[in-house]
Amino acid sequence: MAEVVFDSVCKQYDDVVAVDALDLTIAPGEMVTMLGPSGCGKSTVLRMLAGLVMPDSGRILIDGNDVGGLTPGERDIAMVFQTYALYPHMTVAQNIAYPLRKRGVARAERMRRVRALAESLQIAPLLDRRPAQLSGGQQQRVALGRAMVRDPSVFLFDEPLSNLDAKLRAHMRGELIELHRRLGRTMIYVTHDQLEAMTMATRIAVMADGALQQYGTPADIYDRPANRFVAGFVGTPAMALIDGALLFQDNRAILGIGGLTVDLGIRRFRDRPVGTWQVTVGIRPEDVTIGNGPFAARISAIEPIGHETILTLEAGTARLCARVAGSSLAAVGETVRFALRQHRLHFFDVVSGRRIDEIGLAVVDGKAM
Amino acid sequence: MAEVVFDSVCKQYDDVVAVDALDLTIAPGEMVTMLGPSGCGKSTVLRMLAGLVMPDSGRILIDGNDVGGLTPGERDIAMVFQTYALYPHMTVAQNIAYPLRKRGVARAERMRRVRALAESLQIAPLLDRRPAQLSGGQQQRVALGRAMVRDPSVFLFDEPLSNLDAKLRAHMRGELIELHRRLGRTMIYVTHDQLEAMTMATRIAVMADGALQQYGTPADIYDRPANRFVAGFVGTPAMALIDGALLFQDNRAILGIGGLTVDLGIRRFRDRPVGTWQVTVGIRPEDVTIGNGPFAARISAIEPIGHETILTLEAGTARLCARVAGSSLAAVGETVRFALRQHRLHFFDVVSGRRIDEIGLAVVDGKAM
Amino acid sequence: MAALLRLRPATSPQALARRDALLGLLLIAPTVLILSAVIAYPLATTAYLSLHNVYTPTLATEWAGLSNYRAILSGGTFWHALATTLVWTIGTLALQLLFGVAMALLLNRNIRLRALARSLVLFPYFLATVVAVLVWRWLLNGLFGVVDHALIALGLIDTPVDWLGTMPNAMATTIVIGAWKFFPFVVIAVLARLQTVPAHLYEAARLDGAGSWARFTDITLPHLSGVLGLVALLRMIWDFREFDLIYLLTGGGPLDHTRTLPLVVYQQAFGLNQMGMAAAYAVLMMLLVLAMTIPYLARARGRR
Amino acid sequence: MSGARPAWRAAALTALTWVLVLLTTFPLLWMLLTSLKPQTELFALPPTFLPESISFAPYLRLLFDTPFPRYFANSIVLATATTLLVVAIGAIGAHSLLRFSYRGREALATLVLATYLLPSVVLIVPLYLMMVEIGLANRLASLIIAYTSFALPYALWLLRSFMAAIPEEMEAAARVDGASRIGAFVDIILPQALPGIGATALFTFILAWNDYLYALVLVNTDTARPLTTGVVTMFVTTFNVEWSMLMAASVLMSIPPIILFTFFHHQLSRSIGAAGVRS
Amino acid sequence: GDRTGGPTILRWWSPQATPEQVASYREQIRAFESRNPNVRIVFEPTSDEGYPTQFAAAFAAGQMPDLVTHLPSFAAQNYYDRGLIEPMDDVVAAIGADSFFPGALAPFRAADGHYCAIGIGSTAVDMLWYRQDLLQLAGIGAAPRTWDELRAACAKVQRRGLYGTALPYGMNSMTSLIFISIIHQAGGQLFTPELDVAIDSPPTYAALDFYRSMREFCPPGATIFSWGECLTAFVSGASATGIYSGRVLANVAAQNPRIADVIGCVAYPTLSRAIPPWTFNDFPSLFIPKGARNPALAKAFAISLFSPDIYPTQLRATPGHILPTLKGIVDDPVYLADPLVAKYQREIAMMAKLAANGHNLGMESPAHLPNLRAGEIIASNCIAELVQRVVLEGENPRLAVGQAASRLERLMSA
Ligand SMILES: Nc1ncnc2c1ncn2[C@@H]1O[C@H](COP(=O)(O)OP(=O)(O)OP(=O)(O)O)[C@@H](O)[C@H]1O
Ligand SMILES: Nc1ncnc2c1ncn2[C@@H]1O[C@H](COP(=O)(O)OP(=O)(O)OP(=O)(O)O)[C@@H](O)[C@H]1O
Ligand SMILES: [Mg+2]
Ligand SMILES: [Mg+2]
Repeated sequence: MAEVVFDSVCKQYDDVVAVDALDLTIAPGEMVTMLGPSGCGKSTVLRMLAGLVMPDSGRILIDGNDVGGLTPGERDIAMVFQTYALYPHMTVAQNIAYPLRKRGVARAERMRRVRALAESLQIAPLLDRRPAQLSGGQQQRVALGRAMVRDPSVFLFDEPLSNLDAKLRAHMRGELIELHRRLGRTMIYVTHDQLEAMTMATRIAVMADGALQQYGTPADIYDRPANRFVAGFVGTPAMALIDGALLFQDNRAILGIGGLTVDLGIRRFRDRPVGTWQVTVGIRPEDVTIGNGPFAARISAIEPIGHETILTLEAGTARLCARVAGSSLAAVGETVRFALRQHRLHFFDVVSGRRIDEIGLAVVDGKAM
Repeated sequence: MAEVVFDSVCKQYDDVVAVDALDLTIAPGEMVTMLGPSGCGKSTVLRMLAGLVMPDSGRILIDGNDVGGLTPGERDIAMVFQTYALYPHMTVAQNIAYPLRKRGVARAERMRRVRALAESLQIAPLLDRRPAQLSGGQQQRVALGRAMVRDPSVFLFDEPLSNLDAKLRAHMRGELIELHRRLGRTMIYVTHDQLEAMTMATRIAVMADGALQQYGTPADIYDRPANRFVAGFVGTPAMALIDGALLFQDNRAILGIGGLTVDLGIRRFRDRPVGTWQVTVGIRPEDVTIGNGPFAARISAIEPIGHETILTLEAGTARLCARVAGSSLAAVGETVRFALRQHRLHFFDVVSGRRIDEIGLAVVDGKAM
Repeated sequence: MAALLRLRPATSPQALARRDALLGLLLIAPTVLILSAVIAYPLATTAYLSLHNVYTPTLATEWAGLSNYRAILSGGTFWHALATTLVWTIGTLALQLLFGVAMALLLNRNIRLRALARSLVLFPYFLATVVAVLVWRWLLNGLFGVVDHALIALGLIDTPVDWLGTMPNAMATTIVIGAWKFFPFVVIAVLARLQTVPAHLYEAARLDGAGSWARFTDITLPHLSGVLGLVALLRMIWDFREFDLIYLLTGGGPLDHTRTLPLVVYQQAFGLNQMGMAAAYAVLMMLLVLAMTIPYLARARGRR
Repeated sequence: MSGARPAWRAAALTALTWVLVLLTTFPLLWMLLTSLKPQTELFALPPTFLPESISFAPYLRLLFDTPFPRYFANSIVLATATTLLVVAIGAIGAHSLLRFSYRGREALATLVLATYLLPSVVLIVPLYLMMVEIGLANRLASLIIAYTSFALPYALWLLRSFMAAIPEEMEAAARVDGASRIGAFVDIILPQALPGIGATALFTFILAWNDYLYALVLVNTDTARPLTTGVVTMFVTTFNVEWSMLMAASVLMSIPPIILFTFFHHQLSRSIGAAGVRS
Repeated sequence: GDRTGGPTILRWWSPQATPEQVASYREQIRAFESRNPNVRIVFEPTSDEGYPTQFAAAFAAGQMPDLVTHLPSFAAQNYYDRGLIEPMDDVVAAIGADSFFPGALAPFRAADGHYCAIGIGSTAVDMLWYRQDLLQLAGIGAAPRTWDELRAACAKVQRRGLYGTALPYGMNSMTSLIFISIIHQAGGQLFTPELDVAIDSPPTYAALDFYRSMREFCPPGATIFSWGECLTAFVSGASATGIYSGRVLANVAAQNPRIADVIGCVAYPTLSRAIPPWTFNDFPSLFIPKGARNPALAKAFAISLFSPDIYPTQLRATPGHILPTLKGIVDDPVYLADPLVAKYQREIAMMAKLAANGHNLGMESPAHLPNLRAGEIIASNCIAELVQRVVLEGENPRLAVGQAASRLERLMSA
């Protein structure tokens, strides 16, 4: 277990700023997933921590020690790559044993540890095969084995599951969660997949354009996105983000969006300006209830997923999604009435994009009551 | 719009039977998605239809005409590949115009059509770039453009979105649905992704081991899976499949699974044998209701996904999942009570794996009432 | 080297990066060393000699200034030899590329005994040029040459052909034998590259209505362009400098119709014992090769 | 890639391929046949196709009455040493050009091609003077150095393009696993670059095996003379060409490159097949 | 090194290195070594075509061997002129100037009066070889003596599958050397004794005329013929006559024994009977480079090569081709012990005599000064070029000769 600290770390490639003054402290034993669009710098963060890439400035500390001068091999870190990077000319056993060999562990001991690990990963029968002879899932486990065999203090995963098919992915996700539970090591896990990010993490770091957007528990991220970017990025289908205005009358907040007027009741916001407040309102699909309610909308698309159905609604100029359980009998073009769960709405400053925090709203375990 | 018929089509590679006596009739204008595990023969089906691979036996008809003797170029089919297969040395415009050039369309006319298409696909500013200079989503649209430009009677898609990230995928999914709606052409779409399969299709074809398992509407497939394979394959998390026995007393069916006994009430099943019936019971996560109910289970895992949470339950020797809305306050290890929505249970013959159909159960639009 | 690598631990990322760069330089050092020793020295010597009158066997030198260059550029030999060299280079290079690419395409298909065919076709490249030329002279021999006799037996000709003694036969034969000798080089490189063309592109093109010729011009050829560029560049340089083959095959004849620049250089240096002139010719040749190379390299760098 | 293509076309193309291959190889065949003909049959008119009586005399004379075996041994040493040297220097050089960053890297990669600028006839004398200066004249070492310098630039380019195809992550993984940069190179890059190394080795070997001009000038003693100059000096004079001996020698000379190619060809096709782990 | 006490090493170079010759060199070396136990002689073959390159490099680097044999006399003259090789007067004296055929030493007398080399052998290159059987068949009783007779004979014997003769028309040294002979056989010369260019003269035009007229009796491929092709054309029976040295004898024995008894040779015909035969003799030389590490020993070895017990061995390696320069050898029992030499004793004796009176461009006649540019003139191919211009390209002989003359002048003054 190790604490990992990024202290205003910057990295620039030619004219691309890959990572921009990253400050991030990861507590020992966390399982952090990094989410963010392609090219936002996630891999660069991992690679700097591993020592494969040198930061331009800033310090990286593991358990309080600056690791800047250490080679990757000296940092006591294991990494699983998106492509697995298995050594194609070595057998599975040789692949897993490689880190031990490089650390001078004796042959017999190496064999013993590889065998024990293979048992626990259920790849014992594959030990003599070459990577090319394995299925994707098996390769994935070998890559894991190679990372686990020397019990490093930090594990790094760079989109390890992204090349697997859906079924296998679900299965491996379970195994990784189990691995973290069992070893209790600090892990950082980069992914594109929200389901993975949400289900595996103790904490999520959301990045965009080289900058950290939010760092918090999955519930934090989902229920209290720190800015418009995080709000729009996390959740499937995405939160509808609609520009509007907040007006205050006797401490009652009145929201105007795309022709609709919503009386939000008595609400108090931090940093409230005088007069009208230009805001972006975020509405998650599950916070739209269909059937009756004050508002009317036309259904412009219906996506049945089996256990639930996503309706796309057009209300005035606003476009938003609604999640309904099971199959839906509605048809495209139909008009329905809907309501919003007002206390689950999210507000962001139009200019800065930052979340507008409410005062006096009880937050219990990230779940607004 | 064209009807596509596979008439006992077989294809074998060396010792692998890739497609085994496929009989499938696709009505004009359908959007069919093909689902199935890796290597089940989906691509082979598309490639035979396109004329890239010759079937060993059987016939393929498009609008009643046997296309066996036609080259791919003569079949009036367009295909979008998983890798897009854009011609890397041609500009976007040249890529899109290529099928027209090969059909001898005059230069001016080509330019006109490419430009119009580019407008509608919103890639007009990219026309002079090379594929390598495009993002994944842009490449995808160029590939689409190349398929659309000559207005073929059948579109084939082989996992066209699998290389995109989640956000982009959702967006492109919407565009493809829109495309199908607008053009009304027959489309066949291979995918690994259930969400895609469910939301895009008018009908789904589920394959396994080269054989067609079920062909039906998304609701059919989800609500009335034809066999144990389809049941287990479609749905995330997967339907729990538990072996058990059905006992009949005065037309009441009593189900025994893993130590639990469930009185199913008066039920009539087709082909009921005398005595105990060895069956596999399928239970979808959304058909398990937590809180109270006749059964008790230990929570063995909790996966919060944001708008819902998946609980994994252990009840006796059985293991099943439950879907609950929002975040959950439960903890791993806790014991909870649960109920099953009995009319949504699925039964499969243990030996044949085939669905056991109930008699007299009203089925409205695939939704059991 | 080992000692250099075992530096004390770096103390900062910058030191680590510097150590890395040092290691990189160390790894390239042997290359630089060998090439500069074996190339730079002769290069400088050649430049020096070209400004002198030099008697080859003694290398006794006598300052001549630019007179060698003046003599070369004002005489007809250089220009004629240059034209000959260009005809030879372009001719044989074109044939090598044409035949090399065609053969690679054929060998890339699934044919019977493909591995054997692939080995056999490389054979001309294995053969020492000296031997290859002698074999060809034997094959084309005016009296006992099996080629003439075979052609006569087939009724294609009725008297032996003078393959090497008259124009344009001599140039054509030389070009063809050069192509035969060196086309396997193209085959090896192209064959390796062909295996990396994504199969999907061909399928897409077939769906788009492209026939086999269109697939070749629209997909295969553009994919080969990179490797063909490098191969063509190297072969061009090497063909331009080719000495053994032509010298042994025709000796430059008939008259001077196949006397390329390297033959002129050789004759100047060792026949006429005028090393200074030879060096001046060589320097001019080098400038020509440079002029041919630079556009390619500039383009290659631009692409990267 | 099968498709709606008539089978006769495939057959015709196969036939065409083999016809071309056999045409290309005909000189080899003729060489072999000539080497087996007795002297008296060589100048028969019209020439016989198959030897009327087979004679191994040229081979026996070559092997037992001439310095051919010594030349052969010299050539083997020469070509092998050159190949090893070029592959070793080229591999580390290519790795450096590919995976390290320092100033002038790209320029260097271009500059190495400058080796090919001067015609070899001109390089010879200065090269020989230099070899004398450093005391290597008339030694195999002088040829090894010369060949190394001529094979190296191409080897470098070839290896670089092969090694560029090895994912950078592979090396990163090894370094994270505790390997030094050199360790990762030896353990991971080298084994995977084997096909490229094979092709490079083949090209280099052939270059060293077949050179004539440098061998002619740089080496004058039988103890260091390679096959090309040895054979030509023995059997080709302005007055006469001993065809049977020359052809027999050529046949024997062709054996090592063919063995080498067969070996590396196997390597090549095998490892290309394995390269696609999870593409 | 002698100082280290090991054996003294002598290096011996020669471009004549067929396996038979190398075997005979071994024998000669063994004989010398057995008498001088502290000496080791290493024979190193050099290339026949590429020797100028090798020698240039070796001279430049000071890496010369101790003894060189079988280079043309004009090469020796040229090197000597540049101070690269030792005078050989003492060696000549030790062997005895009188034991040589008269004229055999003349080509090696340098402008300063010293001998720059010794002729280790001689060759009579301009022999007209003919097939007695074929000439008889065509009704020709005697071997041709003039060009007209030769032409007539060729015309008579030539038929499909049999060529009248085989002359070299290629861009090579043979064409140059043979055509120089032809000029002489018309009574002309390339240079005056004072080495002024004299090629533009009637004999040259006559020679060109003759040479062009012979083209139709030669195989079509004669346009690239050089030594090897001319030799095999006759030996194989493809041509009824040929021009070559005594090498024909050995090759007929090995390659076409069927005609061994029906071949004969005479000196090559001349324009008219008034003009005596003229044969090109390239006088294979023996010389000792200046840089030799042990000139004294090298000279001792050189002298031993001419000793009566060793010299015939050397000649027997190429019977009839390399002919003796020492008198009395043709009747020497050791020499005659060779079956070929015995069989063709008459022809060999005739060739030896002709060769001893032969000349070459290095010294076109006894009256000429040594031509130090002879090597360069041959290497420049300007004579072969003259032949090709007139014969192959049909250029105006006057223009072509004029051009050749000016090239010769340039070469002489370079
Ligand atoms: N070696 C490099 N040279 C130049 N630019 C680079 C290099 N590596 C990364 N970059 C750039 O740095 C930025 C961040 O790259 P990084 O790989 O960290 O993104 P990422 O978040 O991992 O993306 P993805 O999700 O696509 O893997 C990108 O713009 C990328 O193009
Ligand atoms: N060209 C081929 N040669 C040999 N076997 C093949 C070939 N193409 C496909 N196969 C085999 O045929 C079977 C079906 O392959 P196909 O590509 O149709 O599967 P798929 O359902 O598309 O799989 P995926 O989802 O992985 O793309 C597989 O077992 C595969 O290995
Ligand atoms: Mg990344
Ligand atoms: Mg597929």
